[in-house]
Amino acid sequence: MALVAGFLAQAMQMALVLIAAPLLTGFVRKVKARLQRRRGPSVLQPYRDLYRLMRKEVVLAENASWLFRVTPYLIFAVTWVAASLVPTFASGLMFSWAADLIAIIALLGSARFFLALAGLDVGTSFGGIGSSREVMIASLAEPAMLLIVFPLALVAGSTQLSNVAEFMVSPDVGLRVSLGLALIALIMVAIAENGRIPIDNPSTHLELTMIHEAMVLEYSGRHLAMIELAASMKLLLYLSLLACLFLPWGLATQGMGVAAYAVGLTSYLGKLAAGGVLLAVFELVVAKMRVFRVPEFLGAALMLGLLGTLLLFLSRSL
Amino acid sequence: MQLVAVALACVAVLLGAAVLAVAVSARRVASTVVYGACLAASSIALAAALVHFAGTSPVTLTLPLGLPWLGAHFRLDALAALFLAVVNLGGASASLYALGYGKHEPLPGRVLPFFPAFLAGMNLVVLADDAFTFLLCWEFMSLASWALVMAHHRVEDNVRAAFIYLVMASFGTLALLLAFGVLAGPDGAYGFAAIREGVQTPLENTLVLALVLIGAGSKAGLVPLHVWLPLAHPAAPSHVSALMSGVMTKVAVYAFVRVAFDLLDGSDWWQSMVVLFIGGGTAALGVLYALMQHDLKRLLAYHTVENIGIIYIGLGLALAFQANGMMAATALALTAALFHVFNHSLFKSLLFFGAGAVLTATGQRDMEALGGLIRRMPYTSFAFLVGCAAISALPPLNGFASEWLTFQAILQSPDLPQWGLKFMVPAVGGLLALSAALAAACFVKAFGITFLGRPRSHAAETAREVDRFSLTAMFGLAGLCLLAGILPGFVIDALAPVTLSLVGERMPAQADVAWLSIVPIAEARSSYNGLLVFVFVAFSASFAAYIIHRFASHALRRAPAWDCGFPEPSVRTQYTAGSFAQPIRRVFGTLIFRAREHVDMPPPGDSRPARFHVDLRDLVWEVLYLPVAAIVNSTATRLNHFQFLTIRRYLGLVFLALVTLLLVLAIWL
Amino acid sequence: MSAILLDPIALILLIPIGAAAVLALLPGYRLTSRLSVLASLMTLLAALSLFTVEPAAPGSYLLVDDLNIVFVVLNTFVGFTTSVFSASYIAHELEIGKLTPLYLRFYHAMYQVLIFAMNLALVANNIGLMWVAIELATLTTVLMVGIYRTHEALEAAWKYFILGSVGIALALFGTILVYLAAQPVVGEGLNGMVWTVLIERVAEFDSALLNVAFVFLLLGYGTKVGLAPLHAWLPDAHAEGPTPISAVLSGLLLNVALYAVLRFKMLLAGNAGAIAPGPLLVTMGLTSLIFAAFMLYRRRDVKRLFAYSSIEHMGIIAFAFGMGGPLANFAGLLHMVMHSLTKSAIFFAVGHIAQVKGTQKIADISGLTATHPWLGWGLTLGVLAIAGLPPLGMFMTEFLIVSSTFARNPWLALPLVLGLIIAFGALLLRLNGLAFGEPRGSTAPAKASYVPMFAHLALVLVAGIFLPAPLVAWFQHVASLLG
Amino acid sequence: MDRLIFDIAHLLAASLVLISFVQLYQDRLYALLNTFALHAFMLSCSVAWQAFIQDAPHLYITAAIALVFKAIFIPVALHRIIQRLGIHREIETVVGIGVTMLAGIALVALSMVVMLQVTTEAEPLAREDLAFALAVILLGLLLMVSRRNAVSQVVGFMSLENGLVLAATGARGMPLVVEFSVAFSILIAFVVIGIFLFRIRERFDTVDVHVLDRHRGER
Repeated sequence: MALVAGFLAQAMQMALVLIAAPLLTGFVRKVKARLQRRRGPSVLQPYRDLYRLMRKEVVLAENASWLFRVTPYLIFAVTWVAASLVPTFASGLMFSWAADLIAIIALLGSARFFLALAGLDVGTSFGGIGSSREVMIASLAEPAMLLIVFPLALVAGSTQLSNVAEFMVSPDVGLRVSLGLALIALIMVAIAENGRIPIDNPSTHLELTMIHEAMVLEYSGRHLAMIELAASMKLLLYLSLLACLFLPWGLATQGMGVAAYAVGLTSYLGKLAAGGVLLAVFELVVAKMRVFRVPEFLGAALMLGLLGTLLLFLSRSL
Repeated sequence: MQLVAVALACVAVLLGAAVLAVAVSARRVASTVVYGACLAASSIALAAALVHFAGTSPVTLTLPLGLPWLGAHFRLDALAALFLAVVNLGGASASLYALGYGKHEPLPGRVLPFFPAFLAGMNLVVLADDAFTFLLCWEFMSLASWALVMAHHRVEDNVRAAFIYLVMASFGTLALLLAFGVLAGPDGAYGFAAIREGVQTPLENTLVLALVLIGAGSKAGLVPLHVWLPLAHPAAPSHVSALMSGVMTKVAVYAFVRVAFDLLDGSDWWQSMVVLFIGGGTAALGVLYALMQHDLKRLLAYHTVENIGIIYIGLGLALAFQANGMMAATALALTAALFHVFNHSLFKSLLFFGAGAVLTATGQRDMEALGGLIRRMPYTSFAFLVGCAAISALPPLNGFASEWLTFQAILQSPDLPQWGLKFMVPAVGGLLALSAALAAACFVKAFGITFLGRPRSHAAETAREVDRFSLTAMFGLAGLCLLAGILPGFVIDALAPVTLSLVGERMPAQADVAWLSIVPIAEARSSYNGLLVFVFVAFSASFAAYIIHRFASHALRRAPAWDCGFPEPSVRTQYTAGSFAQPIRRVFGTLIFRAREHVDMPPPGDSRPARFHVDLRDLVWEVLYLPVAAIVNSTATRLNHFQFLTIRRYLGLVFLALVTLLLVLAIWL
Repeated sequence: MSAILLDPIALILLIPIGAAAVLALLPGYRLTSRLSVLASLMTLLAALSLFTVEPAAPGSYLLVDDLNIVFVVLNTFVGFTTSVFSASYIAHELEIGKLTPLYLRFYHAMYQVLIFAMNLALVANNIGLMWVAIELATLTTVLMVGIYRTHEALEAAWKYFILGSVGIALALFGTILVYLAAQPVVGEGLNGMVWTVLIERVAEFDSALLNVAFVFLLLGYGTKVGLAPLHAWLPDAHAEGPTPISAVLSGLLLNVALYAVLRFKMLLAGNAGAIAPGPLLVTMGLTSLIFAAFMLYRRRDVKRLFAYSSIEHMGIIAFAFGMGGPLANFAGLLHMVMHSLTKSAIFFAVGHIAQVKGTQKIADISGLTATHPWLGWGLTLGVLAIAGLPPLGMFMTEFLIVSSTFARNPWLALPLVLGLIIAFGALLLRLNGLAFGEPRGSTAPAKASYVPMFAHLALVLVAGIFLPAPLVAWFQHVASLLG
Repeated sequence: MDRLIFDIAHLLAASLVLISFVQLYQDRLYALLNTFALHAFMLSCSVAWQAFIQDAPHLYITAAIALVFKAIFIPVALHRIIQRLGIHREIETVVGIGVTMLAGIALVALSMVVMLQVTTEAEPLAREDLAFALAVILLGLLLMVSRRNAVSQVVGFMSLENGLVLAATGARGMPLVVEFSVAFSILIAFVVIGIFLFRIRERFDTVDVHVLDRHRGER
């Protein structure tokens, strides 16, 4: 019985991230539009886009290989799995131990790996631009991310997200400088990873500035739909990661029952909304930076992560 | 059943094959016969090694060879068995691959005799149980591989590579020789058994460890002793490159492990800091060098450097924990290192096989002349892709499993008492993460430029898929990469006897963890389940594909790629290896390679093409090796005058010697 | 009379000298060379029979003990193989008219005289006789080095002659001093020079005299050994003489001189008050090793190259004996044997190569393994052997020397290792040029006799992996004699 | 009586050293040859004296060889060669005569010091003789290395060898002395023949002036 419940909870989470992701994207767009004194498209617009894309035929470049066609599904699947391994409304779900934070980062890494390959597949220069810039950013973002993991894991004594989250609500966290640093670093990485302003502009189509868009330039129809969906799930993933690591309040744990789940769900949605608003505001107030400023941006994140770890030792030793 | 005897019999077969090869190398069938023999022998030896894992009591054997009063001692214990398995797995797959690949060899007479000898040498090193036998086989291994590097000796670069290789190799051998000299003591107790009993003073301990780090490191390719590696490995025929990169470097790691964990009794914590530092630096520098390469095989060779760095990080951690008596963590770190040894031997062989296939199909190693091969050689490209994913540490493949374990070991560092280690280990972890990420970038480049995009040369356009043997070898290894990735628990348990015999501690048994997931320390700390991740991904991917194709459109139209308004863009407009690496070069290169970009833009009206070129400098080479060469050179020139003196002057020398000696007698006696 | 003829010691002396007399008279090179080979073979057999017959009590002139029997057998063996080699080599020289039949006759006779002289020096139980024999050997080799009568050859011979004579003179003074040291103890007359007598009474000798004596003997015979800075004659003599003679010089004559040095080292070791000869030998050994190692880099003449490598190896051997102790002495002896075999094998190869290519310039020879596989691979194997790579014999010796030295005195091991690696680099560099790369020069097939070369290399190879127990016991005993 | 014997031997030996100095001082070839003849003559006297006091008749042979061969034959032969080959009459010295003399004195001192360590059990005669012989040998070598002319170097070699004979004869009951001296006479004969054969004019190093223009071995 517990097993079935566990399965259900897990399945629910998978469904949740799948459904909530486009909504979040739509929400952020809406908020931005509002702040720009535009009406903007409806919050549900992303769903409509996805629907339409899926119905369309795929226009495939003549020399596209099988890899090009497989990649979208792969990316979607990997991102989906990764996203559903991050506690959203409840921690300690059935399979949450199947992959810890490091594994989740690596999963996102493999999604990026294949997307970058797809960018190179057709052999146009845009794909090349996109891929090469993407891997450059990733090669800094991933280590930064791992260095953020260190202080968290060391504080909580675990890399298991559920355990970390449970530890974070527990009283013996205290207020720690290193956690603050880690938070800032994580936000910076999240922005970079999701290609938001100031790193990249999700809504640009100016060749020289685009990164993510350049890679997927050749995609159309259902393939594009998969990728868009994956992208928005990634955004969701990072927001829920921030949520469960740094404000894990209201988070239910496995088997607490429907009521707790409901509380968790609402609180989760609340966090998402807050995160979305903040993101929108942030995107409005900063300007996009040159591609070769990005390394400095991420380098800063990396340093923050390392600093967090070192400070941690100091505070521990005190 | 004496397993060690079986292994030695296999070695004898290999040597016999080598001798046979000398005789028959001219015939057509030669390569089939020789490689067949190698395949058989390695498989049997592999079987022997695996059987030994079942019953792990060491078996020894002494032959009346080598040092007369000592005899040649051979011993098969857990550690030896592990590396014997690695060696022969690589050997068997290389032989299988060569059954097809070897047919294309223009000069079989220069490859066939040395290939089995090379295999034999590596087997013997692993089995040797006394210093003399060990070093003899060690140097024999270098010699055989030198001959193989020399196989295409009419190419200038190969000769140069072979020269640098053998000099570095014997430099390393001399270092090991000195190390064993210290261990054996003045009256020459060269048997490992005797050495194990012996006790070293701290000074001796440090000396030995340093010398072994140099000796084994120069073969494994630790920075700054790596310079020969990217020259020599690509120069050899590809199946040999696979052996050198995938297996021989592991034999070097074996030497380090054998001495540092088995022969030496314990070490000091600051020593481990040195190892960690070198390991981290090697990992990061190796991958950065790799990113700058256009030559596919050289790129792979530099990645060997990187992975050796990762392995040494694991070993350094193990030393650090051992020095502080944190045995569980020691076992974890050591297991991580050994696991990575195994993994790297798998995917590095696989990748070199792929490179070899490309080489035979197109005759090209230069990535700038390749491209679009995924359409011409689908199977090769698939296997190569698996290899790329594995070496880039992407889950659920095996590369990730071992690097994940290494990270877990790093996360044990806060319990270390010493501040130096406390601060160093996370930094090394950062380097590890950096090199992992850069490796992914590098293999996007390697695969993308070589196999994707449009063909950049006629050779690439007309490439043909390679023969069945090569494909079998590649797919076999690819399968193993996946298996070891989704079922790491079994590998870890298989490594337990090794860590038990070396540090007397093992990782918790993984077999009885639920759902076949792996747990380094405790469930609560961290766990990972490759199988589940794999299943989830596969399931959800196929689920999505099914839903869409079932309920949404599956229409598809082929159309020209978006040309941005310039029809029929030439293939030159694609991104090249150089341009792909440009952003990363901008970020790291200016500091590490003193990278300088020169643009030669002709003035308006001038019809000559604009030129852009980058010059990179290898600082290690310039700072360390060129000066030495210069010193030797100038000394030689200066001393050379002694060849042209007059007889009177020579007599003067004699006279001087005489007077000096008499003075010595007169004054000091 | 018959007793003498059956006595192997007498035989190894009588056969060569007799053969020399005959060869000096006979015309026709086929016959003479065959005869020379035959004589050398008989000498070898006689030498081998030394093992079988129980040696008579040492007379005041001749002696066979465990130490010199090793040398004698090695000497006669290499002498034999070299005579086989020179048969084909000299035939070629005759064809291209580098030598006239007259000189050929002279050559074979002189060759036998040389063998005789060296054997005599080895079995002499009398330090005076030993000196005479070595001088004789020197003179014969001088004549042979000059045999081509080119300016370079004469010049080399002249240089060799002058330096050799001075060395000989110094050695003689040393000998006289030894006698003077012995005379008060063992009384006047012949006894004062009889080796066996000296060695048993040495403890009572005047040590100060012995010291001075050893200095002179070391420098005198050291000149013959070719230890730096007394080496000057060696490279030119090797380079300009006929290759068989280079082979014999490197393979044997150096050993004979070294043997003399060893004898006197033993003598000094027997006297408590005398200086320890070890440090002297070690110093000169290291000097020669490192000096020769650097000199290897600038060589352009292939025979000079290997001549310098002989200096290098003599340095190593001297170093080993200087270190002393069972391990090092054993290694030193073995290294000497290995070096003789390998170096003569290399010179066999080089001789044919030079004949095929018509030059000794390294720059004009390349890619031998492609054009002349046998010669090329033979040379490669030989060079790898002297470079100390396994599974060839010298790896074992260098292993023992280096490891035992480092365990006993690290600071001595460092220069040793330095010299080894530097020499290794140079040899390998040249080898790459000679044996590999695009072939250069004539590709005409070589009319060569590969048997001697590969016989030697085979021995070296086997010795590197497996040494028969009796031989080892023998060497260990000798090593213990050397103290 | 013993005293007298000793003194005469001592005198003769010392005179050899003295003449070696005189040789160092010479700067003309003919003069050098004459002094060498004197040197050899003194040697033969000393050897003869030794033969007498040790009553070892075979030493008279050595003395005879020294007298006939070295004191007469060789100098004459060298005279001829000098005329025949038209060798310069002056001796080119590497360093000045004075310096050479100083070095010579130093060498003599050195040989004394070395030999004085010899314990006194060795009979004093032998000991003194040895010191002188060593001095003569070193001076001979000095002559060889400090002169540029072939002939003077040969002379140096021969006086070195005289020192050897002195030592050998000084050693009481030394066997093979005659053989040694014969052997050395052969050596010297070779040298002289070589000089004549190879047309060695000024320099010792090259067997023919023309060779100097040709490439030498390695250059």
